[in-house]
Formats: sequence, structure tokens, C-alpha cells
Amino acid sequence: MSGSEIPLLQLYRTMLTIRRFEERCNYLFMQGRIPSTLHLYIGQEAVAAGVCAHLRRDDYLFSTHRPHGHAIAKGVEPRAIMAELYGKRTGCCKGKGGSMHVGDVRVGMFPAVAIVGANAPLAAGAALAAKWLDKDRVSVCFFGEGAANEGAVHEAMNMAAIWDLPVVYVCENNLYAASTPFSKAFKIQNVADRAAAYGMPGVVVDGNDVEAVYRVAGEAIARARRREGPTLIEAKTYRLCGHSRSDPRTYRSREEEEEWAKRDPIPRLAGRLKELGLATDETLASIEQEVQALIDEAVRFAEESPLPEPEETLQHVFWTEEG
Amino acid sequence: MSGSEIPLLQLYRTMLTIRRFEERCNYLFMQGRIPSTLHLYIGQEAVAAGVCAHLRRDDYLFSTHRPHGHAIAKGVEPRAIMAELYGKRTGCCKGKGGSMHVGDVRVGMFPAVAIVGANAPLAAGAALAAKWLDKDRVSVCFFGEGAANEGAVHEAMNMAAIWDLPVVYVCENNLYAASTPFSKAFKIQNVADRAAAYGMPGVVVDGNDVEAVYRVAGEAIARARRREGPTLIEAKTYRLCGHSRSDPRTYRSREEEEEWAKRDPIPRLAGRLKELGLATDETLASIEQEVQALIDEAVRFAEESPLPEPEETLQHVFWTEEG
Amino acid sequence: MAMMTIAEALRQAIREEMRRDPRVFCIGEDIGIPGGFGGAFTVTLGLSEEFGHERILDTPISETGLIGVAIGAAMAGLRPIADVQYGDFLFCAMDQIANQAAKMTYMSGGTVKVPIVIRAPVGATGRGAQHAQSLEAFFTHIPGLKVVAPATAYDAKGLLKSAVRDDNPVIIFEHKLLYGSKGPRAERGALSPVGEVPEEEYLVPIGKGIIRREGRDVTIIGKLLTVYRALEAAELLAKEGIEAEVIDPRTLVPLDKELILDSVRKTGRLVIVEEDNYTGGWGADVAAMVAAEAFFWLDAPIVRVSAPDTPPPFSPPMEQFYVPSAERVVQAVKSIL
Amino acid sequence: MAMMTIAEALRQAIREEMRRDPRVFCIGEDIGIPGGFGGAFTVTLGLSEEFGHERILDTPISETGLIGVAIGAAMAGLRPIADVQYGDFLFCAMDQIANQAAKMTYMSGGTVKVPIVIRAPVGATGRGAQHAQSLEAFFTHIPGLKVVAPATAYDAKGLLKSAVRDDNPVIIFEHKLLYGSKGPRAERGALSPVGEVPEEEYLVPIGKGIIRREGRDVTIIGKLLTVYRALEAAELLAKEGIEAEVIDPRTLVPLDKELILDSVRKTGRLVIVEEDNYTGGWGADVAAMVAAEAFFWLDAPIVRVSAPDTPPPFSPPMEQFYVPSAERVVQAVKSIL
Ligand SMILES: Cc1ncc(C[n+]2csc(CCOP(=O)(O)OP(=O)(O)O)c2C)c(N)n1
Ligand SMILES: Cc1ncc(C[n+]2csc(CCOP(=O)(O)OP(=O)(O)O)c2C)c(N)n1
Ligand SMILES: [Mg+2]
Ligand SMILES: [Mg+2]
Repeated sequence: MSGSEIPLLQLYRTMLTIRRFEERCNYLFMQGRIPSTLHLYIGQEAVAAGVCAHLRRDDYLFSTHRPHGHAIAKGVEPRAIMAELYGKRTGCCKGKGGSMHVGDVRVGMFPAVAIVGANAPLAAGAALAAKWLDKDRVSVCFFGEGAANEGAVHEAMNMAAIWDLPVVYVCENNLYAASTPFSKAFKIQNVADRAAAYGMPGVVVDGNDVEAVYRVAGEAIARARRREGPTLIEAKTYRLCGHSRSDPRTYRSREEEEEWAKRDPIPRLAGRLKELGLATDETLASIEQEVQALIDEAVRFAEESPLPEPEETLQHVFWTEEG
Repeated sequence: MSGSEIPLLQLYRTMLTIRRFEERCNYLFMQGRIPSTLHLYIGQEAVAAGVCAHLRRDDYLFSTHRPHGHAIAKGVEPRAIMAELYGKRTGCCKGKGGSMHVGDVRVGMFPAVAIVGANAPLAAGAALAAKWLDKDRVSVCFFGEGAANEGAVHEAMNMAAIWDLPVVYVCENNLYAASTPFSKAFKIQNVADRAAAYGMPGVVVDGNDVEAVYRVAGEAIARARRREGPTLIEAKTYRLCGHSRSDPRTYRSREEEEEWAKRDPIPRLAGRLKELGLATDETLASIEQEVQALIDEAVRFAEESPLPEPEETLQHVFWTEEG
Repeated sequence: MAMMTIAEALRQAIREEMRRDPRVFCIGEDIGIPGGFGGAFTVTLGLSEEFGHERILDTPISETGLIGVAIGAAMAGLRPIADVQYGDFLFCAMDQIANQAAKMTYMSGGTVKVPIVIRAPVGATGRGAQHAQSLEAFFTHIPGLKVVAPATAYDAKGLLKSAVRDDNPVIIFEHKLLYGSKGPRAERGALSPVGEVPEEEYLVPIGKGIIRREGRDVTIIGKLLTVYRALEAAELLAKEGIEAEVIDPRTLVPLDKELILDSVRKTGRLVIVEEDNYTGGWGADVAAMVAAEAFFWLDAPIVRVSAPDTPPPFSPPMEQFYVPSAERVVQAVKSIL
Repeated sequence: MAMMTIAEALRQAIREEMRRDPRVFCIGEDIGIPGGFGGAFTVTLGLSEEFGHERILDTPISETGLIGVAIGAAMAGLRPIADVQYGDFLFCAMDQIANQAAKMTYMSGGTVKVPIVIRAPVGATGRGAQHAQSLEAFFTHIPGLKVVAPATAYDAKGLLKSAVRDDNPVIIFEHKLLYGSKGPRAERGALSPVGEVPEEEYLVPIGKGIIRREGRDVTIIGKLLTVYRALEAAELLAKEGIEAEVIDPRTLVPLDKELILDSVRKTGRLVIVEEDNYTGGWGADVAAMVAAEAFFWLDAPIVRVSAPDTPPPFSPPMEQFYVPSAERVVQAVKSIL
């Protein structure tokens, strides 16, 4: 696959949408407009974009406590995500879920799971269903490198391997789990090497290089669609923001952050677009405008939407046809 | 280490004690003298013997639902085990535990854990304590290949690796987990290969060859004593008996069983002892007699011991100095 | 009418539901291996021959994994019946059950359904502390789960079928001493509640209890094994002229409160019998409910007969002490007459 | 006397116990990383500087692993204080807690002890269904565990110290809104129960409750956050001439039953307030206990005020509805006067 076969402009738009969405969230949170806490995806956009570009609306996606980027890339409406963060009734989970459970099953994204690693068996299960019910539907599961040490991930990967399930596990190794550096939680160098423990392929990819992610994910997803089994992808990346709300990030050095800021996937892709002649500064500026308008609209929608009535607490404990 | 440096006669005695103990248990169970269910260790004796021969009384041992062999090899008195199986107050757990929880902390064996895989974190924890409190005490954890797919094992091995804990994980791969063959639960060939996923050494050994087990375990335990970290040993073996009580073993072929019966570790060792001139038929016969006497005594003790009073149910929920 | 054991009735329920709906499948350890056990208590024996190994899916020993896979499959359109060999192992999958299955519909704002059934054998049968617990109270306390506990073959079949058709997670507790499994896998001390099961299809609705014996002097609630202990106690009491009403709730969540409250309003006295531990047992919640909602009809304190607050002991005399006996129920009734 | 928050009081307790006994150590996620958070709620902040990273042991994200390691270490002679960042994650380690820690002493016939402390933050603070549960009832129902739930800085320190010295597994539930953590990690809507803590060493014994306010008309039991809701309600009621007695049990297992029973015998009326779900909540057990043991002193049904039977919702108006308010307590009291 050469650079020109990759929909780089579309990827750029997705990545920028995520970036601007997250920046706005941060701002709104600081302003006290968004309650609770937030785990932002700033810096990792190339992973969500590069993987999800291969997914159809009816493919399944399982996400984590840091789900906004995955949701946007999978096609959940930004306004519905934003309204959810605001706790509004028009949110993608009707205000029941909140930031850590964002999802919209109509576009194949289940509510994100905030118990890290617990989504791995769920994704394998959805893959099992996909294998039975559909010709080539796949299931994708994002999780952090920290989550990889959960037993649920081990059990799920083994089952995915022995049953050749059409699931792709995407481990976003952003080098930290909250404050915990990778090296304190692993004695090995690559999470992807654990794939061998289950007999499935494992691949390491530069998670800040969207072209590379796109290629590697494309192969893994195609493999799953062909019903040839699961893959574990490890995308090495970095969050260019705190872990959650006002994290002073004093557990890592400013030098390290600066180093990674240089590898920011968005300017990197912008440069590449220009280099390939796929975009000019004007193109990029107009994408920027479109994206800003989208986010503005999302915020307006969220602000204007009604809060749920307190008694709505009692709904949706059990499933009913009425929803 | 050459054959002659290995205490083969002692190993033989241990293995034979286990074998005869288990055979007697089976008989007593069939007679209705032992209640409940039993998981016998017949066929796997070389593993317990070869590993435990390196352990001191104050080293820690963690076992499973199939613990009698480990208990005998670690030095729990056969009479105390037998009395426990009978549910007698003189049992090593005062009748509270039963077959699946046999242990005696005075000889370093904690009550066996019948939730398979759940002993792996416990063993790492004891190793952590050993590392702090003692110069060279080690912790050993036995588990089956089936248990290796539990999340608890994954989490524990990773922690053992990152903290260089003095623990040796011994996976007894007897090719079946209850009725489930190895190949249905694993896509890989060796459980030991999973050690690489944590950055610890993994070794495969013929579990029916006590000399090989002794050597490999000796190295791993010495490594742990030197505080150089954990090891995963996979001993390939076979249970020459049913999984539990009256298991007709119809999930495996008689041919396979016969094939493995030829590799029975006890006749194999007997042959080796004679070959090396370490024993004659007479020596072996006299060991047989000693062992039989020991088991007879254990059964007599168990039979003659009193059952607990019903109200003893209420004791030992919490720990007290009186015990 | 055919006579069958609970194990057979459950097997028939599974077979019928699997024939009816191709999305239904079983997942668990040792459930379908040829020549194997058909699960720890023979319930799935023979099913893989009819349905194949895709639909009677044997798993590695990975409770979190297999329950999680079942939940994920349910979210994506299948209707799994997941099985743990002993209820005690549910703790290994507790996060998947309590945090994922039970909350997914809610967190999604009612847009995702999780039609999973989890089968869990409970009860003490001489295997010691980790293979003997009665776990009902842990799961009746989790909003988003339904919980059923059949004590007869008729109910076992009818409730399991209803559970499979329910669009929510349902846990079905089965008592090991009630399976009536025969042959080498039979349990010592098992009752043989062989019961009548109609030839034609039927369902037992989730949420409806049943009066197993009518009486006016005292209400006794039992579930699973203790239904039989309660009935035995009622027989003994009848000999002394005391007429006990015995209620089997069959479903624990949602609970048929009216059936219980009506009975208590009639008898004025309540004894709750269960094999679970005393403190925080399911019976405590029923007692609290009655004390709140039928307080002025109560003529005496509510008494609960249960296992003591200890882990299950191994040795038979202790285990017998642990599990409530009919005699203890009789004493309890007499203590409030 | 020093004034301090619960977070500070807990930290001081840990520091004192670690200085006193070299076998005491902390184990958990993100508890000691330099420049890190000091645990999810700052309790262990700064401790690794004094005690080093061996004794403030940061773990991978592995709740089963870390709780299991702590249990194993306790069995082998150490005295761990294990920490999960949110109580909800206890379900990930449920087998280790319920099947291993709680049963090890019993299964061993009283020869093995498991002196582990598990710290678990509970309560809803705007984070949605998987970071908000109140889990007390799950653990008070497990024989072999002790359970404490301090609501003040004084008790937090004294109970944690007692827990560390206890030779049994002790779970300490801490309410997120009561930590009083300051700075960026403070919770919105948090109370600031800054309380007096003596300079000199003291312990609060496990198993002793306390009367937070005396009254003769009704007994209100609260725990953790709901102690404050109960006290607020008592203030409101006092304005109308209703004198409520407010009890804070402080320890849930073993429960100070006599304190509660004495109070109910005096007032004849009982309201139990907790943030846990209604069905099968800890309050149900207390209600059942009182209905059994002080039945003839009760003048009215026992009323429980709790979260409804739903998972914790995210959106603030719903979360506010979910967590019991002082107003709901007032209404409950009035409903039985
Ligand atoms: C089972 C579980 N344990 C702990 C947490 C608390 N927690 C939330 S995010 C986080 C770090 C996760 O790290 P990683 O998996 O690398 O994802 P990242 O945050 O880096 O995206 C932790 C420990 C949790 N949510 N779930
Ligand atoms: C967590 C858990 N799941 C299931 C079981 C039921 N069970 C008991 S033994 C066994 C097979 C174990 O296989 P393996 O680990 O290979 O040990 P082996 O019996 O072969 O010695 C199973 C499934 C259990 N005891 N614990
Ligand atoms: Mg990370
Ligand atoms: Mg095996």
C-alpha cells in the first residue's frame, strides 16, 4: 500500500476533529461546564483514526475510560458525545453513562468500559457473534498498555486465538498507566510480544504515524474479515495531556514531553499531506474551520439540551422494547 | 549434575509413598470410607518429588485441587493428610479443609487452593515476604496446564517477573484439564513459552523423568535463592488415573493411556536405580514394605481418630492465638 | 407427563431452546467434550452430538473470559447460556457479571441488551469451602440482574426457558443435591426430586413464586434445597397440629413480594430458611421487606434459619451442622408460636 | 489536638504503623510513583519518600494479582495494606478476597493467619456506573472478613491502625466525598469533615459503634457519607421538635448490635440510611436483625433510605436523586411517627 492509496485527508480530518474536540472538552471542563472527570486522547489520534478508517458502521468497537477519540473515529456524532459529557438527556447514553462510557450501538460502538481490560473478553464475544452471524464483520478492542496486565486480557486473547475469532486487539502503549511508567509494570519491551503466548500474530507500530497504523490495522482487520484469526497490534504513542482532569504530570519529565510533542501526529500528517501534494495550507485551514464549526455545533447542542429529570434514574435498569 | 549426585533413592521413596498413598485413597474411597471426592496424583509423582527434594522445611509451597502428592513430598505427615481426607479432627486442617485444601503450615505448605490458578498470586506474595524477611527462602507454586489460562496466573507471573520474586512456578502439563485436552485450550505447544511474555525464563522438562525434573527444579530454585528471580517450569506428564472420583476417562483413548503407562515414572526410576547399581530388587522390596507400613499406619490413625463435633464448625472463622 | 430429574429437565430446556432459536448456545468448561462429563453435573451431556461443538462451546479454564465472551456475544446478538462448574467460581468472573453484564443496558441508556443466562450450581456437598457456597445474596443485590432458583424439575425447565428468552442477564442457581444426576456423577446425600414435566412446551414466568403447601399458622419460605427442608418441617409440625404454609419464591429477582406478604398477612408469622450464611443473606432482605411492608400484621419476630457465619466446612458432621435441617426449622417455628 | 482531613488521618495512621512495625507495607496502583498521585485520593502521598519503593509498592494494573500478592505476603508474615483505586474494582479481585483471604484461616483449621488490610473508596462522585458503587453489603456477607467504615478523621485513623494490627483480613471502606483531599484532586460536592485528631497515639477498637447525636423519638443509622445526611436530617427534625438519635456503627463486621438495639429499645423507631442499593443492602441485614431481636420494642415499621435499585447514573441530577439526601431521611422519619 503506497501513501497515495491511504485516505490521508480523511484521516487528517478525523484526527483533527478528535484533537479539537478534546481541547474543547478540556476548556469546558476548566470552565466548570462539564462535570466529573475526563480522560483526553490528545496525542494518540493517529491510532483511533488509522484503525477505525478500516471499519464499517456495523463492525464492533470496544473502548476504554479514554474513549472520545475512538468514538469520533467510529462515527459517533460529536454532539451526542458532547451532550453525554454534559450529562444531558440527548447524550449518546442519555446521560446515564458519562465520559467513560461513551458509545452508540447504532454505529457499532458499545458503551466504553471503564474497568480497564474488561472489554477484552467482551470484544472476543462480539467477534464470536460476528463469526456466526455475519460473513465478514469484525470486532476491534482498544486498551492501554496498563490494561494489558489485567487477567481478563490474558483470558480473552487466549480464547480469541484458539477459536480464530475475528477480533483485533489494539494496545495503545502511551508509556504510562496513570502515573505508572511502562518500565515499572513490564519487564519486557513490547506488549505485542505477548501475542506469541497465545499463538496469534503480534505487531508493533509507530502509533504517531497514521500511515503506518493504517497499514498495519488494515492487514489485521482484513485478516479478521477473511476469518483467519485475531491479531494484537501495539501502537507506541504518548498522551500529550494529563491522565485525567487537572493532572500536573509531575511523574514525567518536561524533556520527555517535548520530545514526544515533536512527534505529534497531527503536524506530522499535515507536513506529509503537503509533501505529497495532497493539501495546501488553504486546504488545511478550511478543514480546521469545518472542524471548529462541528465542535461549536456540538457544544451548542450540548449546552442547549435538557438535563434528565431526576426520576429518569429509574429507567433502563432492564431492557425494554421501548428503550 | 550427574546421576549419582541426585538422591535417587530418596526420590524413589517419596514417589512410591505418593503412589501407594493415592492407590490406598482410591481404594478407601471406593469402599465408602473416604467421603466427598478425590483428585489423585498417580502418574505425576516425579514432579512433586523432583521439585520438593530441593525445598527446605521453611520454604513455601502452594498447591491445587490435586495436592496429596505435593503435601507428601513437602513433608506433611501422611497420617495427617489421611485423617483430613476422612474429615477427622486430627487431620492437617482439623477436618475443616478436606482433600482439596490439604496443607500444613508447620512444614511450609499452605492449605491447597481449589480455585485453579488462584494460588499463583499467593505464591508471589509469599515470595515477596521471603525476599524481605529471609536470606534465601523460596516459594514454589504448582498448577495444572488448565489453570495456566486463568487471569490470576498472568497477573502473578508478571508481578513475579518485574519484582524478581523468589518464586518458582511449576506447571504440571498432564495434557488434560478435567476432560479438556491441551490442544483445545491452547494454540501454542508449550506453556513454558509464556514465560517470555513476562521476561522470565521458561523451561520444558519431561515430568516423568525425575532426574530431569530434579535438575531443572534445582537450577530454578537455586536461582530464586540467589535472588535472581522467578522461573516457569513446565513438566510434561500424564495422570495415570481419572480426574476425580469415578471418572471413566472416556474422553481419552486407551492407546494413549497405555503409551503413557509405559513412561510411568516409578518403574522407570526403579530401572534406573538398578542400572546405576543404587538398588537391588531387595532394596526396592524393602522400600515397598516401609512405605506400605507407613500408609497402613496413616489409615489406622485416620480410622481411629475422632470426628469433629458439629459445633466445631463455628471455630476458626477468625484467627486467635489459641488456634 | 414425563418424570424427570432437574438435570434432565434443564437439559431438555436447553435442547428445546437451541432447536427453537439458532442464536442460543452453551459456553463453559468441560460441557461438550466427547466422552466427557457434560458439565460438572451432566446437564449438557449429549448436547454436543446434536448441536456440534460450535454451539456447545468448550472453553479453557477462564471464568472471566468465558463469562465475558458470553456477555459480548449477547451484546452482539447471540443468546448464550454460560455455565460455571461450581457457583463459587462466579467470584472469578465477578467484574464481568456485576460491572459489565448488569450495567451495560443502563450505561447505554437502554440501547444495548444483554440476553445472557448464567448457570451456577450451589450448595454444600462434601467438597469444602471453595466448592460449596450458596451465593444468591451476592447477585440479588446487583441491580440489572434477574435471579432464579428452581427447586423442581418442572420449574427448572420452565424457568430456564424463560431465562433464555429474557432480554436481560439472568442467573439461574441450581442446587447440587437436587440435580438427581444418576450414575457415577450422582452426589451422596442427594434428594431425588424426580418430578412431572409436561410433554408439551411451557414456560414458568420469571417473577412468580408458588405456595408449596397451604397453612394458616406460620409462613415458611425456603428456596432450592431448603424448600424440601421446609416441607419436611411442615410435615413434622402438622403432626403436632401446626399448619405451616410453605412458599417457594422460585424467582429471587424480581421477587413475588405479594405472594409472601399475603401469606404473612394471613399467618402473622414468618420463618425464612436458606443455606446461605446468616449475615446479609437473601433472607435478611426478605425479612426487612416484610418488616417494612407487613409490620402491623406480624405477631412475632421474623426468624431466619440459615448456615452460620462460617465458610462451608469439609467434614461431614460439620457440614451437616452447617446446612439447615428440618429439625432446626421446626424449632424456629416453635420459638415464635 | 490537630485538625485534619480523613485523607490526612489515614496517611498518618499508615505512617505510624509503618514506623512501628517493619512488616507493614502498602501495595497498590499509582500509590508511590515520584511526582504521582499518592493513590487515587492522595492518601499515600509522600510516603514513598520516607519508606522507599519497597514498602510503598506500586503495582501493575492487576487487582487480582495485587490483592493476591498481599494475601500471600500476609500468610507469610508481612502485614500489607492493599489499595484499590475505586471500590468497584474489588470485583476484579473478588475471588482472592472471598475465596482465599476470607477462608484461609478456616480451611487451615486455624493455623494460618491473613493479616491484610484492604482499602476501598466508595460512593458516587460523578463518574458513572463503574466508579461509584457502595459495596459494603457484598463484604459484610463474607464470613472471615472484618469490615470497617469510618466517617470522621478520628475514626479513620484509629480504625485503620486497629485494622493493621488485627490478625484477620479487614476491609476499610472510605467515602470519596469525605476524604477532604485538597487541591486539584479534591472532589466536587465533597464535605470537609476536618476533624480533631489527638497528638498522642490511640486506636479505635474494631466492633464499637458510636452515638453521634442523642435523641428519644427515633433512631437513625447512617454510615460513611450518610452519617452526615442523618445528622443534617436530625437538625431539620429538631426544628420541628423531633429528637432523633443518630448512630454511626463505624464497624460493620463485627457489628455493635447492642448499641443499635439499646437505641431502638429506647426510641421504638428505626430509619437506616445508606448509599448502597436497596435490595440486599447492608441496611436490610440491620433491619432484619432488629426485627428479630427487638421486635417487641418496635412501634413502627423499619424504614430504609438508600440508593434505588439501579446502577449509579452519571448525570448530576440523576446522581443527586440516587444518593440519599437529608430531605429523604426527614420524610422517612415522618412517615413512621
Ligand atoms: C480494573 C481497573 N483498575 C484500575 C483502574 C483505574 N485506572 C483508570 S485509567 C488507569 C490507567 C490505565 O492505563 P492504560 O491502560 O495504559 O491506559 P491509558 O490511561 O494510558 O490510556 C487506571 C489505573 C480502572 N479504571 N480499572
Ligand atoms: C477457577 C476454577 N475453575 C474451574 C474449576 C473446576 N476444575 C477443577 S480441576 C479442573 C481441571 C484443572 O486442570 P489442570 O489445571 O490442568 O489440573 P489437573 O486437574 O490436570 O491436575 C477444573 C476445571 C476450579 N476448581 N477452579
Ligand atoms: Mg497507558
Ligand atoms: Mg491438567
